[in-house]
Amino acid sequence: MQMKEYKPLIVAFCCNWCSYAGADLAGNNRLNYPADVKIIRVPCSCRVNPMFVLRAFQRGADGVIICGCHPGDCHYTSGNYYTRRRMAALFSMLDYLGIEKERTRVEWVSAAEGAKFAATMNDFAEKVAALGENKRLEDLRCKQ
Amino acid sequence: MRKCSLNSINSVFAEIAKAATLYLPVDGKDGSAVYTKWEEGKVWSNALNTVRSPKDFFFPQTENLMAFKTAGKNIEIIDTRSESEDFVIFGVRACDVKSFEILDRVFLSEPVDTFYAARRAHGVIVSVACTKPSETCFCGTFGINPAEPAGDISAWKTETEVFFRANTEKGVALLSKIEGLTEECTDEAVDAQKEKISAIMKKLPLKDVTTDAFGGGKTMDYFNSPAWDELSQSCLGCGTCTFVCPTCQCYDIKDFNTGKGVIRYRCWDSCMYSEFTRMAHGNNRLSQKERFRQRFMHKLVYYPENNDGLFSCVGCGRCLAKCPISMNIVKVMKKIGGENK
Amino acid sequence: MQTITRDQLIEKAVSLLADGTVSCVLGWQKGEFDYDVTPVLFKNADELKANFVWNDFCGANFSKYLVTKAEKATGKVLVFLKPCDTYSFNQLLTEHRFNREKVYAVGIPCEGMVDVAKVKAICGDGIVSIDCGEKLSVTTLYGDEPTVIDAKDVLAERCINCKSKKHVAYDELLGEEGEVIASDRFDEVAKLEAMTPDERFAFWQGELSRCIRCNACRDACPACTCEKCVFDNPKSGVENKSPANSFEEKMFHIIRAFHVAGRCTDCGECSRVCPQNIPLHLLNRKFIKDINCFYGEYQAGAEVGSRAPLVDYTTDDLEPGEVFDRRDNNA
Amino acid sequence: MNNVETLIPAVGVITDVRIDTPDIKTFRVVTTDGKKAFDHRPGQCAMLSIPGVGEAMFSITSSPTNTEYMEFSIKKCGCVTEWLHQAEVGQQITIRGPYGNPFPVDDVFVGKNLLFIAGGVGLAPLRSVINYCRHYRDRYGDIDIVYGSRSKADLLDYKEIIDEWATDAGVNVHLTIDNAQPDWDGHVGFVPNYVKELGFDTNKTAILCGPPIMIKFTLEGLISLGFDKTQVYTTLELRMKCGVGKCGRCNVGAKYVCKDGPVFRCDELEELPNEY
Repeated sequence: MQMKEYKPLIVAFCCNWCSYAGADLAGNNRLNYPADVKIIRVPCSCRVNPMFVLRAFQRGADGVIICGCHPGDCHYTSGNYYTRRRMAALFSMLDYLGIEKERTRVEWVSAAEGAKFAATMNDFAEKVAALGENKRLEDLRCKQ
Repeated sequence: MRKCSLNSINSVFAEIAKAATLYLPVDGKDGSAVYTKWEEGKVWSNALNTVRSPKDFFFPQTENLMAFKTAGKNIEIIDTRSESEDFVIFGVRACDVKSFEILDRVFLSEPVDTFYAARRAHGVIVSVACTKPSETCFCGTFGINPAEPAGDISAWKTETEVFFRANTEKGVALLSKIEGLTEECTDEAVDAQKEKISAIMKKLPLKDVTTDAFGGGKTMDYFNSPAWDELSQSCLGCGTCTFVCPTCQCYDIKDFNTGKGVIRYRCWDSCMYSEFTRMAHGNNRLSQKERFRQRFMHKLVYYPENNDGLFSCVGCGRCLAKCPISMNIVKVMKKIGGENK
Repeated sequence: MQTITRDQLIEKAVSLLADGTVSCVLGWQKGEFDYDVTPVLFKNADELKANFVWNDFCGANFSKYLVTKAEKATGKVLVFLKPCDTYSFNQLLTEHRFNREKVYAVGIPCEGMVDVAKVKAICGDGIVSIDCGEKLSVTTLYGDEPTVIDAKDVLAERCINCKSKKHVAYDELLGEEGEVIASDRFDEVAKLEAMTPDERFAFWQGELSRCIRCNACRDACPACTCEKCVFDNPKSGVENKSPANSFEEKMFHIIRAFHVAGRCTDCGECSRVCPQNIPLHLLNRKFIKDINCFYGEYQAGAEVGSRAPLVDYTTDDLEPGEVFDRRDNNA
Repeated sequence: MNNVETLIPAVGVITDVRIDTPDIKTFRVVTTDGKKAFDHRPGQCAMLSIPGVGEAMFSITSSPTNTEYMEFSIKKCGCVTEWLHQAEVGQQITIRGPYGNPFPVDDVFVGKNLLFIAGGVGLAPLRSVINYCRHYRDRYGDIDIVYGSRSKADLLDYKEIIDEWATDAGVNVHLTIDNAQPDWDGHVGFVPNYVKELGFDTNKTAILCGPPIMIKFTLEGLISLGFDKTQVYTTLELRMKCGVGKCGRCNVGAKYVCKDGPVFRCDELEELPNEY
């Protein structure tokens, strides 16, 4: 049997106002980014609870990226500032538990940055692919 | 009675492990003993007992019952059980051996719990007598003799030797497997040890704890006692006592959606938890006092009422050592029982 | 060896009860042995004289009890607070979890509490009595002579790394006012950070796999005062009673620590109550260390009303991607 | 026990969904090959579940004399019931049982005058008994049925009550609703008061089911009419997981409601701590 090429599953939480529109723009401009990036639209990047990140890993994600408006541009004034602190603390904790730090990322993508969105996803997917499957935060029950 | 030298016990373990998986208490990283699968290099712990009770072997904290595949409106039930394999639990103390009898009466009474029964049928218990009971031990209260543990094989450990006596057919079969590594001997050394232990038993601080005031039919005598308020006032409502207890057997059945199907599993539950009895229309035990009372009334009154006076506590002392606020069954028995002599 | 005596505390409590300042006293009740103490509400002087205890084993932090006990009490509740307890006290006040008017706080000095497991490691099992004098004199069933040990040798981990002898909240202080101490409490965290990810993973896998999900860490934590915990709520989607696998273990402990991040005063109750001796404080301290490092020194509970770092921000905070560099440079 | 494995259910199919009241639906359930899942006695219960949602205990509403299918009248109030209320005909669910002790219809009740008193969805477990007694009509004396609900629309099985029960010889139906409404010319008021107003003779065996508060006051009413507690039966409901007296949740005193109940005689309940 031929081994299937390993393609990491990426979950991208995108804020409704900037990054989701950015992803849209990337699509409209026919920019390529991996099909294994699954976008979940959230009202604001700050909606992303640490539990969401862990649950994404549980359900089989190999990498989780959170995209929001650039600091200062939040539709709700300050949501992404909270995201920034929260995710800094969470990512540092995941790293502390020995989970590869390359599997998590926060990126600010505006509605006009379709190219940045595509480039970010390509880069992130590549880094995650280099790590291989997520073994350290997996739930075997979900992998059968 | 057969014996082997303590130095050669590892070859006995190796022999047993050839035919069945062998578990025994091994010191963990934090210094407390844990039942661990034996393999070359694992050393039998000198600790009196493990933090977790051996009930896990028959009634694991989590166990899958079945799986479901759903497609549209259809459901398919998949039996996920695999054939259990034979295993030996070595070094079970007298109190914990007794706890199996208490669990048996729940799980093996009609209708039989087949998950438990299968494990029970495949497990062989090698008990070992205690030589240095802890201050928290009160197995004597429940008529358990730590020097004369039950189980398929009883063992006694001295400074230099280990003695074995088979009690059941399973025990005889296991003992015959290690026949070449052991030799026939008299009861002398074991009798001497028993005597020593019975002298220690008389010195234990909790030797006077008594069950006299408890037993079946006493529900209404104690249920409304004002002492429950006082005893339960600082209970945190955690599940430590229930989870370290060798006789607590309440469980929950839950579904886990894996995204590809549903696994139905059973896991330990605690009557100390606030949502244990919560249902759609309300909760019949609203305060921690009621939950706290349930746990002790069950052990001291309800269970004996349904099981010929057998108490659902073996005096292992785990809850005494582990309760975050040091509230435990001994204090309850002294307070509630003492007021109602 | 505590500098303040049981008699002094009883005297204080009795006089406050007598003049009507307080209606009841939250204190430690003696147990079956010399080391097992239970927090209870004493109603009168007789109960206090009979059962109140103050020794090297009174570790339990009373602050959380105020959430439930202060509300129900008819008058004021007298609570004895060790320095570390006062931080939890303030933090709960900041979060409006109990009514300050209903509490009379008496600060008491603490020389550190003893971990009975460490005593047993030295003296052996079967402790019949422990005399908490100048030194600890431990009698066991198996030794002929009592073993004498220095309390300093058997202090609980959290007391070895005591962060403050200063009371940050009280109505009245018994004994001398202490100082905030420069402790080495982050050393262990730093040691872990210096390991490779593989080593760290192996370490935590080993620790967390022992978890039995008894929830004692959560239920004893003075920062965990939610009416309904997310892990108890079937509708949260993450309710789970058992550590079904290694993911569930990690999930519970990461989220538990995260929910108190920035609010945890590092009182150490989680590690004290863990029946499996999991060093849970190392998770909480990691968050504290990170917060100190990323957003400036912050001690939860040092003052009432301060804004916890994770519900605050500045416009030039560091980016999540930069945290690893920052840590590595500071290490 | 029909299942050898107590915790492993069989697959059942919902073949009919009847909307009874705004929040109660009655589901007809058979096995995948169209048969009744198992035999039961009046008052017994079954565990129904939807994988991924949960499992819950329901009383079997249809009479044991119905050998083709089982019916469950279910009120929408929790996770499982909410899901069931969205289910359509053809939906498969899982079913196991029967659990608990039935009403003593074949011994104690024989030859007695029966008085059924129900409130709201409390009629669900009694419907099984009522229809059983109607089926073997000559075994029992007079049958009185007192049933009340919030409004006319909330009366469960209204059509069956009016068309079938009320027309039987020797069966008297007394209906009541909590508040007056335009198209209702029957009695208005709460069940406990209605029972007292009707003033039943004590030569009856009473069977009670309804919300706890209704049971409490109706029982008081019956006693004031001269009934003895040994003449009154009721059925309890607590949270259950296993159904076979092992999981520990429905434990009240030394009894397990799933195994020793759910049917209790009121004097037996007196001996239990008040925790149900």
